[in-house]
Amino acid sequence: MLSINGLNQYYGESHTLWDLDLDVPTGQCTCVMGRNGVGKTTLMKCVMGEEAIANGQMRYADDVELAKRPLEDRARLGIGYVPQGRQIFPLLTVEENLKTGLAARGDGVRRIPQRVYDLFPVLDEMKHRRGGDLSGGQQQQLAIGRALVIEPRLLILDEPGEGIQPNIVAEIGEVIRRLIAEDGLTVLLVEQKLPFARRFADRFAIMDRGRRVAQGGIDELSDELIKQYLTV
Amino acid sequence: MWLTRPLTEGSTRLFLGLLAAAMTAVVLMHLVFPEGHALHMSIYTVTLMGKYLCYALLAVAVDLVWGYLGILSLGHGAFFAVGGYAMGMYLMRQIGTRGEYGHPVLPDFMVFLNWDQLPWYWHGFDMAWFAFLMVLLAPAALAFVFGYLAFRSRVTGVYLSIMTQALTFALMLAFYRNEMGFGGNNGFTDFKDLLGFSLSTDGTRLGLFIATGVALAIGYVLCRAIVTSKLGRVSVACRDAEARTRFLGYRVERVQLFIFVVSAMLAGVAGALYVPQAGIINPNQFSPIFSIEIVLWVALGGRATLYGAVIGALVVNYAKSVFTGIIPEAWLFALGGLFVFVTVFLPKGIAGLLPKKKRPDDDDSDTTAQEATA
Amino acid sequence: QDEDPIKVGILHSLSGTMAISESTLKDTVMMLIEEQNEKGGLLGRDIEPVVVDPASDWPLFAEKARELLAEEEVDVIFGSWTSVSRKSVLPVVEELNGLMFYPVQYEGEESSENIFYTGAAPNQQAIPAVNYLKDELGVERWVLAGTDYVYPRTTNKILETYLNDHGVSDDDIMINYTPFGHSNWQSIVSDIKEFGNQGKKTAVVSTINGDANVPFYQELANQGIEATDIPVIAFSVGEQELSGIDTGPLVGHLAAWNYFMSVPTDANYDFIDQWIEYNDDDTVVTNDPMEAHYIGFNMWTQAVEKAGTTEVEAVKDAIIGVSVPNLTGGIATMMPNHHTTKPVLIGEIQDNGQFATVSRTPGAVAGDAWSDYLEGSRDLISDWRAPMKCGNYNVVKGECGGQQEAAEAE
Amino acid sequence: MSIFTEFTERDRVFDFLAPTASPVDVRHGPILYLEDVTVSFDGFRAIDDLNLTIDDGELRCIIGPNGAGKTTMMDIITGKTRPDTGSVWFGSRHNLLRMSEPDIASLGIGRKFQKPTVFEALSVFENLELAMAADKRVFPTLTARLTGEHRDRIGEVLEMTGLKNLWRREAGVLSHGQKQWLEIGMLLMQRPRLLLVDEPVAGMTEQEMEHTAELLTGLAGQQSVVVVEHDMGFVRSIARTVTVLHQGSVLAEGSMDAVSNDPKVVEVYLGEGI
Amino acid sequence: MSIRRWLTPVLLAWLTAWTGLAAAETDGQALLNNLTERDKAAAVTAIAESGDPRARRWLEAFADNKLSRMKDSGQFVVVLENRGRDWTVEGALTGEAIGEVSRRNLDRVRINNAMRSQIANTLALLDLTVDDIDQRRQAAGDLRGQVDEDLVGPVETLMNQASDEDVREKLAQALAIYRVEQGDVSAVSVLSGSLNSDARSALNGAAGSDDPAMAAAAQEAMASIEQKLKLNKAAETLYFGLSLGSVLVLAAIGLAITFGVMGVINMAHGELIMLGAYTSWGMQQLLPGQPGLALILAIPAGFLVSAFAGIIIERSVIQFLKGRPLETLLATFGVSLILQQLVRTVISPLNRTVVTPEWMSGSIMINEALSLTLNRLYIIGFALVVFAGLMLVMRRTRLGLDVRAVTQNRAMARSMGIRATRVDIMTFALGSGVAGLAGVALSQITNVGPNLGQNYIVDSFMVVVFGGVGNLWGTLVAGLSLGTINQLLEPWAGAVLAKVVVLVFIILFIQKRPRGLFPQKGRAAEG
Ligand SMILES: Nc1ncnc2c1ncn2[C@@H]1O[C@H](COP(=O)(O)OP(=O)(O)OP(=O)(O)O)[C@@H](O)[C@H]1O
Ligand SMILES: Nc1ncnc2c1ncn2[C@@H]1O[C@H](COP(=O)(O)OP(=O)(O)OP(=O)(O)O)[C@@H](O)[C@H]1O
Ligand SMILES: NC(N)=O
Ligand SMILES: [Mg+2]
Ligand SMILES: [Mg+2]
Repeated sequence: MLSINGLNQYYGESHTLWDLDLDVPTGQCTCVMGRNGVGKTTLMKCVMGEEAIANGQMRYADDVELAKRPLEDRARLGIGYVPQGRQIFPLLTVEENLKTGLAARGDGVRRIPQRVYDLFPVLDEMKHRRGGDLSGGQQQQLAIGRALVIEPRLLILDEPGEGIQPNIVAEIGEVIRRLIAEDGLTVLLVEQKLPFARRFADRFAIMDRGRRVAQGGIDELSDELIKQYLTV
Repeated sequence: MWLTRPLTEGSTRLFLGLLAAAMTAVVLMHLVFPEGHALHMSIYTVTLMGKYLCYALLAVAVDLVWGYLGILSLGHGAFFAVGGYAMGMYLMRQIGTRGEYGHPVLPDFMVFLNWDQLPWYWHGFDMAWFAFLMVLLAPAALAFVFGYLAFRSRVTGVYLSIMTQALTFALMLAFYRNEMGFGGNNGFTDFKDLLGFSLSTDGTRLGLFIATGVALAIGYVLCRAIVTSKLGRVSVACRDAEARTRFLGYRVERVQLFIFVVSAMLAGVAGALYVPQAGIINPNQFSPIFSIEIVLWVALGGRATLYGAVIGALVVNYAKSVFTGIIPEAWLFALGGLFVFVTVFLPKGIAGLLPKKKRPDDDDSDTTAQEATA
Repeated sequence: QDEDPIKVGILHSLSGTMAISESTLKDTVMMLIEEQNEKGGLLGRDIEPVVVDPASDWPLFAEKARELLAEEEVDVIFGSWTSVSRKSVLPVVEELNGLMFYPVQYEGEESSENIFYTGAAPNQQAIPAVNYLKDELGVERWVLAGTDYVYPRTTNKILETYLNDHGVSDDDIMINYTPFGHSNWQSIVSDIKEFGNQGKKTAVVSTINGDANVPFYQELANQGIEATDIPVIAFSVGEQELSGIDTGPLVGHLAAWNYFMSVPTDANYDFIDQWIEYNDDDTVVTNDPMEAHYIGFNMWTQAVEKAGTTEVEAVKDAIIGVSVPNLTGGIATMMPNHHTTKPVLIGEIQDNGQFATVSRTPGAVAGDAWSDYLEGSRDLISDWRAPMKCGNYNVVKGECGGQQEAAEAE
Repeated sequence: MSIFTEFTERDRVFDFLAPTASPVDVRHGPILYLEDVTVSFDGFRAIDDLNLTIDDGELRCIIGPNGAGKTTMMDIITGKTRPDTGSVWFGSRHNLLRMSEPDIASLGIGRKFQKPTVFEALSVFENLELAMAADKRVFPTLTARLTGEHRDRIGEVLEMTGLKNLWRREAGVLSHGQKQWLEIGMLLMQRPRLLLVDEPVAGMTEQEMEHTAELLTGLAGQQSVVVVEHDMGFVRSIARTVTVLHQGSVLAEGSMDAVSNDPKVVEVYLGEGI
Repeated sequence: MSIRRWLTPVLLAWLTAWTGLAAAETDGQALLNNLTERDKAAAVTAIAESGDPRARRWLEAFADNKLSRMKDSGQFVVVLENRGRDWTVEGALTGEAIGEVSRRNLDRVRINNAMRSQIANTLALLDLTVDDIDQRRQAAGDLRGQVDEDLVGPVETLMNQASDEDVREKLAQALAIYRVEQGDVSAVSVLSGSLNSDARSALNGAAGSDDPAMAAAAQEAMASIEQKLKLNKAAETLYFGLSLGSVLVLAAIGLAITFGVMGVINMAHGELIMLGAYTSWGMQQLLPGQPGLALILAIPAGFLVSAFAGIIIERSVIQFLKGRPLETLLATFGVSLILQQLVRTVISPLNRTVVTPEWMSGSIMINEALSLTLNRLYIIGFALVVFAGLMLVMRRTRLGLDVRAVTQNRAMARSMGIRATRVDIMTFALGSGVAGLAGVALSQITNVGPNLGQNYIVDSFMVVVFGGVGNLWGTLVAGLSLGTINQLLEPWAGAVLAKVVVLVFIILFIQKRPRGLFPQKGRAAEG
């Protein structure tokens, strides 16, 4: 679904991503891991087009070169994004937050898919509350719900479980699995929590100081790798 | 001492050095070269420079609150004007019997509007020390009352900006009223002398120019001392995350009030020095547009740098003086164009063009915090 | 040396709030200079205009005056409109001993050795206007409405005293001040209407300034106050102001000036034609301050010719007593108090934006620098001829006021 | 590495971490005391008749579903939100409801926010400097000088939070996890009597979580710590007493084991667990 | 009174003529010649009495200052077009077109206010016989205060013959005013409750009369009138307040979009208003003689002109300032300077005339003490319509949601597929266009000149902020309430102090509500 080749990115002068390659196979959940500040979020932003890249390719769905597309096109191409730190629209109501996703849908649907409310009943309950008034975990649910509104083919989740109560975290994992199984969704996940990654991801990739240093099937994620790259 | 700390800084030294050099040059060009010489600087130009320096000090005052405290004051002209009026009242009282009607106490405008005695708030302004004290205290009091109310109620952002605008607008309307006893629209003009020196002599003008330069230097160092102190960092913290600063135990409203009042006093001093050099003070100085212009100088020069404010004030006002003379019918295009150009192409203002000391982002070497300077 | 052109400084706002009034005055002087140059210049030298823009910014007026006199070394300045701009410039022209012609009606109470007041003093506009209303229209109740600044304040003060002296009680005088650019006249006009509804013939004497007039007249029209009910006589509304107003509903309201564009004299028609040609636009209008500049400019050229030099002292002396024809068929003479003689015309607004003259003083009235109707001022006179050479001579005390002292002190 | 292990020794008390002499009076019991607190937003009861006491030196974990009111509770304690009814006491002397945020902070209540909030335009070092316990009135702040001792302290905290190499960097450009650490660092600099820590380990790796756990347990005893977290692994590793909040009031309280076996808690919060 | 003295014979003459005699042509030249002599009043009377069918036209032309005599031929002409150097005229006697004549060749037949009111009265009396009922009522009303001894009889006859109730009542009042002035106590009752000013001044006079019965009756009548007047006064003040308020709303509402919603500190907002005002002037230039149509067309045109200007500003300046909201202040201030001077240079530094169409001028009379000015009434309505329209766009279309999303979090909005650039352009165009609409409306009540914008910019920001940034309802309520407060204060504080007090009020009010009337509450607002 997405294949990244030789990606380099800089913040001003500081080189953050180095010659990065990453494959995200269709219909699977790929989990990116790595310590704080190694560039996971930066990578996601590059895929989304929020940060400009210096060079490299990002081929999406075999034929689209993402690097050449403006930011707005991502959603229309079917990429949903749940950024780190929620990034909900604080002054829009919950419902309005969700509605922002409708613009990108090609099918002209004007209503929020019921599935989103089924998944996160609290969003239905608090439809008219402003996004910014929600509790942290509710906001996180809103951010995920919002990405699902566009019914994406590729879903990018940057630490989606952060701040969410355990039973819902588990449920999010289940939903991801279900979407993958039923709709052929592809997922690119950033996650620090090993149990979650182990249980719901198909593949992993580990980053360190801006480079991808390991990848493979999730069963191949050895203690050694963990010790080497994920502990301080 | 915290006040003299900036004197050890390279950038402040550079600024003071340039200022001193420029002023010496001006004085010398005026005194040494005879009139008609290509390098002669006329007293007209010297006074013009003096006015620019007043504006520069005013701009520094605005930059202090805007750049470092995040308060976009659209009413700083009010403090400038109040300082100016305090000085103007002194100058009016100095006229004495030399007014048109020869009244020993009342200024002309009171005589022909049939006032028979001086309003109470005019008392004391015949004494220089009192008037000069008022130059500091009157703007400070105004800033204190306004700031106390506003900061206590946590008025912030555009709300605060527009309230400062309302403040100066209200004062403008009030000062336009002749009943206020400040000469209405005409304000004060036709000053004769200051501290016994006739205002129409070159010597006095030169003296005022130098005094303004010194005031600017002191104001600059004072502002620098504040912004490089821990209080300066607290004020930046207030600017960026007011609530968070409170949770660290800082009384944000007091920090704001302190800096706001200091800034108002500087503006008052600028106004007081401006009035004898411009020869007039009138309610126009309270007009919201003037206050906006001050902000424009700062933005154009480069916000949150202090020296940028000085550059901005000098550039804009010099441009205005020149353009109104050489392209009287098109100067607004030029000035307007300048504003647009600078914002679009120089996001950090003119100061952004100057070479900047690089601040290393990372510090992978073993430098520890012990060596860090604050 | 003699080949150098004579420099004339023009100090009128070309931007900001006053550009609306002042920019045409700049053009007027430019036109007069052009004409003079075509006639062969002055003293055989060309005249060169030096235009600056003080931008409706009062301190800038002083700065620019200084620039004109000290840097450009102009021989004379034509400039200013508002009193405050004149007050701002005054110390500068006195200090640098320049000459300035000020073309606008003003409040008086001033006489500077270096300024020539070619506009009307209050006795050349306000008093005759009130006389007309009182005597011809039988007005008994008065509304004095003005913008809150010194010209209306002083004028109204003078009128109040004058009306009181003529038996009008304070109950029959309503005074109202509004800020510059006042635009919401609803309640004031309603009050005026109510004030005029008390059975006595009522008139409004308006010293409302500039931009505030359009909404004022608009409101008058909308509240149905017609000239036949409550006439409004204005001192600051001329042809130029009217050109921005739909005058249809205002027909019959009045203005007092020393000149109207509609005055049917050949001199005036010629002047208008010249102005139309200069602007290449036959919808342009002329007005009173333009005539004042016309008079002032001609007086100055005559004085320069008489003195044979542009040297300030010589011109100052030569100009007193100089007479030039005005545009309304009379003669303007520069008086020793630096004011001129002027006829006073009362005109009614017509639907074409012009005034129709309905009354005119038989002769010209000499401008009075110091009003006879103000407390401190009635004892003062001004005479700039030797030996008196004083702008504020106190006839009771028999001495010259402060300015003189200051001059001597230097 | 050796310095780091030194810092993580649980029983060691660093002098700069010792609480400043505080006027808080804990002779008669708890350091924090909430009684019958209720707050509603446009009719929605976010906190409903909440009662809670924290003992001096205690480390308390608070868990509960999203929207249970945990953050709101901290808002109330720190003066950010005023409750509709109820009372909140710090020690037995200070009625927090009568005090402003800076007053409460100077009493010795420090807080780490759920969404990391640091001063983005200031460097990491300066962020810590501002947080440092000191006289925070205007004039003392104006004339304050950074002594060697102060620098040492900041250096130590930089070390502990792993931000040593980033000390000059503007806080605004830090990654999410780095900001979390910086905020923890700021909390340490304040040396508060009571620490309120809202979701400290969100976005941290397992290893960092352990580090944080050690830090917090190290503080307990001298300082009282209230931790809100959704990561059960983390909670389990530090918890002594756990309070479960649900719909604005206490659902259960007790040891971790007791609580996690409480069917109500399992139903509304824990689920099957991962 | 001289007017009465003169009026009576005319009225009498007219009453006799009213029998329907066909008027014959008379020696017009002689009659008109009399107008140029000293006793113009007599000349007018003569013309009126002549019964000449052309008399009305002559009198109207005379009253309008349009009657002139050619210097060379002595022929009387009526001026049709009096602008420029050559004027278009037609023969006064013959009615034939003469064409253009140099104005130097024309000698105006002089007229003044006194004459004009005589003629107006004459024409009004003539109106008492016209078919149009409104004109008859008007004429009857105008007779009040004009009746004197000689007219009592005729007016009484007229009253008895009048078929219209209103005309009869007015004539009765006219008679009663005369009688009260004469000391007739019984006439007081006719006037009691009348709000007419002549009636009131008659009663006022009578209240001070020496006759105690008269004084008591008049005082009683006055008391009931005062009561009514007070109510009317209050209604009037409220109306003034709402109308001032709606002007504020109009001026501010565009800014509520560009500043309130988009966050652009748009100092050029005033100039966008100005462009709208100039559009209505331009339209009237394009459609001479049809001011009403021109004004209506100016509404869409003004919107488009300002919207287009807005787009240019957005594309050329503002798009480069994303994320630097404060700097939009600097740039747009520059733009505003340029626009002002552009208008001065291209059009003129002088104000332009915008004509008020017939249907917008004057006022509708609720009763004799309360009339509502029409132009203001239209503006109140217009403001509400514009507001409602804007509300609809912001609430019911995608644009409203998109723009808020984009301003709150641009990158995220784009990630959601919202085309931020297009949203920016459209929103800025919308706000600017609405400013243009305001300009069209303002052209009806204020100067259309280069300074127009400057006069509204400060007030506009004040209103938006007072209402609560980002809240359109807030802008509406803020504008209307500030307008009303101002008008309530003005009678006792005066115009200047009222404004000062309102400003101080705003400053103090913000202490109570630091985020305006309708603040964004809760966590959301604190971010
Ligand atoms: N806008 C920026 N400008 C400069 N440097 C940045 C910026 N944003 C992030 N960085 C730096 O880039 C590096 C990578 O940051 P990034 O946010 O991608 O990390 P991450 O892997 O997502 O970490 P975390 O697990 O903490 O979320 C960090 O060192 C951070 O300090
Ligand atoms: N200002 C407000 N307006 C409306 N509702 C609010 C406001 N503040 C909080 N709430 C609501 O109050 C409830 C409690 O919120 P709070 O943030 O305290 O939850 P929490 O326990 O911290 O949850 P989380 O674990 O998700 O952070 C939530 O349902 C939230 O939506
Ligand atoms: N002098 C005047 N009209 O200001
Ligand atoms: Mg990250
Ligand atoms: Mg929370």
